Amino acid sequence: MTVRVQEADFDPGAELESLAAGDKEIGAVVSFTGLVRGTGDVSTMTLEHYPGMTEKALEAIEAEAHERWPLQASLVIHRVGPLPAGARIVFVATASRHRRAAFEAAEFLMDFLKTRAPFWKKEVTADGTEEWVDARETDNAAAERWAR
Amino acid sequence: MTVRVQEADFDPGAELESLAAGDKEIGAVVSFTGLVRGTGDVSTMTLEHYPGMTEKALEAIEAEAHERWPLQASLVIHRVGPLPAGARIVFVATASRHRRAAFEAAEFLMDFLKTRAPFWKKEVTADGTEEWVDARETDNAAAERWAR
Amino acid sequence: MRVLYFAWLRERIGMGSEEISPPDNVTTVADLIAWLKTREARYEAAFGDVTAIRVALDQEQADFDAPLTGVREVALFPPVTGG
Amino acid sequence: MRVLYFAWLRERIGMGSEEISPPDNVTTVADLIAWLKTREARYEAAFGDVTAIRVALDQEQADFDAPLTGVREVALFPPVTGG
Repeated sequence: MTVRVQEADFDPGAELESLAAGDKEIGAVVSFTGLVRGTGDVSTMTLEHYPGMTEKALEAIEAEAHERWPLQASLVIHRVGPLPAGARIVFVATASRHRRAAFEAAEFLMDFLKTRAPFWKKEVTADGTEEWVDARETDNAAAERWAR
Repeated sequence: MTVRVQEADFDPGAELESLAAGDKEIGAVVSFTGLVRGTGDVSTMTLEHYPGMTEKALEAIEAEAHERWPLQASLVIHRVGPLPAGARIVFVATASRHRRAAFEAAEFLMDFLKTRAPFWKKEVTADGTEEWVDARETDNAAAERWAR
Repeated sequence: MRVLYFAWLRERIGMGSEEISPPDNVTTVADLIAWLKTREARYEAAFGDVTAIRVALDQEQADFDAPLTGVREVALFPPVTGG
Repeated sequence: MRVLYFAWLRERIGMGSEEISPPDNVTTVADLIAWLKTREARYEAAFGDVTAIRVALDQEQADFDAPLTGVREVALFPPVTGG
């Protein structure tokens, strides 16, 4: 269980490699990479967050995933600061004995991260116009699927 | 849409990188990596396949995924031959605008690959005992979830 | 008590955090927001639509009727949009 | 007609493929398996439990009652276990 909030980019291949290293029980590794979409005139996405609470929220989400699914390992990385179109924003990876747990836990982590972790996105277009991204109702619906 | 059946190992990081390259509409990339589990005394897993039909079956499965979900790109790699514990066996990656399509399509690809692509696994233990792996009822149930 | 503002709330209020000393009759998050709105026009503008505001007390998500007793850090922000 | 065998079916029969010329009354996959079983003990052993056998005709999954008319390649194998 690892959580990282950072400005720097990361290397998905290296992260996947180290996630599965040394545990021969792992049969399934699922990863999610979120990228800044370059739709319309969006040139940059700026990610603001709440230092301190962000890490606590991500750790709580990850702990809940480990409670719900038999995971051998997991990782959440979220970048902050200005990110150009095409840049990686977020990375979630899960490792389990079998694929279903790894898939479900990764999707759960993303759904909860999107609705519970204190990050805010601002779109900046080529002409300098700035706009805060609105929360999406579909993200709330996605998170509610996991209610129990 | 790409399918590869090969003895050689592959590099998940490089595959993820090239999958998302050049398409600014991609916001979500999901990957699944299947590894040889080193449970009990299994030392090697030998993968047999049906050359010709394997590629056709994987291409059909991939085409069906693209019919069902709005995918920007996808990739299926399956290794054959002898593979030691901890080795990568299979890799599935999907890229879409949004995460739900990428997650569902990746899970669908794995479920269908497990039940429709002509691969057979044989476990070889340290003392040389060989045993063909039995098909799992849970894999059939997983594939049937996607019936429509 | 320290109050933090994020995203467009921070921009509208014009600062990321401040130390405040609300009067004794401010006992809940809802009271606090009502009191902030009376201070200056920029607070009133920022908190115009409270359905668009979320709150965390000492870095844990909370509701508007949560009591402020013993709370050292209140964060007010729009719904989160990370990932 | 070419017949291919995979996995433990290949091992029990002792070869991966062979050319065969079944008699005219062999018109379906089920007929073909029944005829193969009459040839030698190893075929009978391999096809003892046909519920454990899957079939592909010219590299497409097929059923036991599928006709063999025009088929050039028949593959017989256990349920797949890849991934």
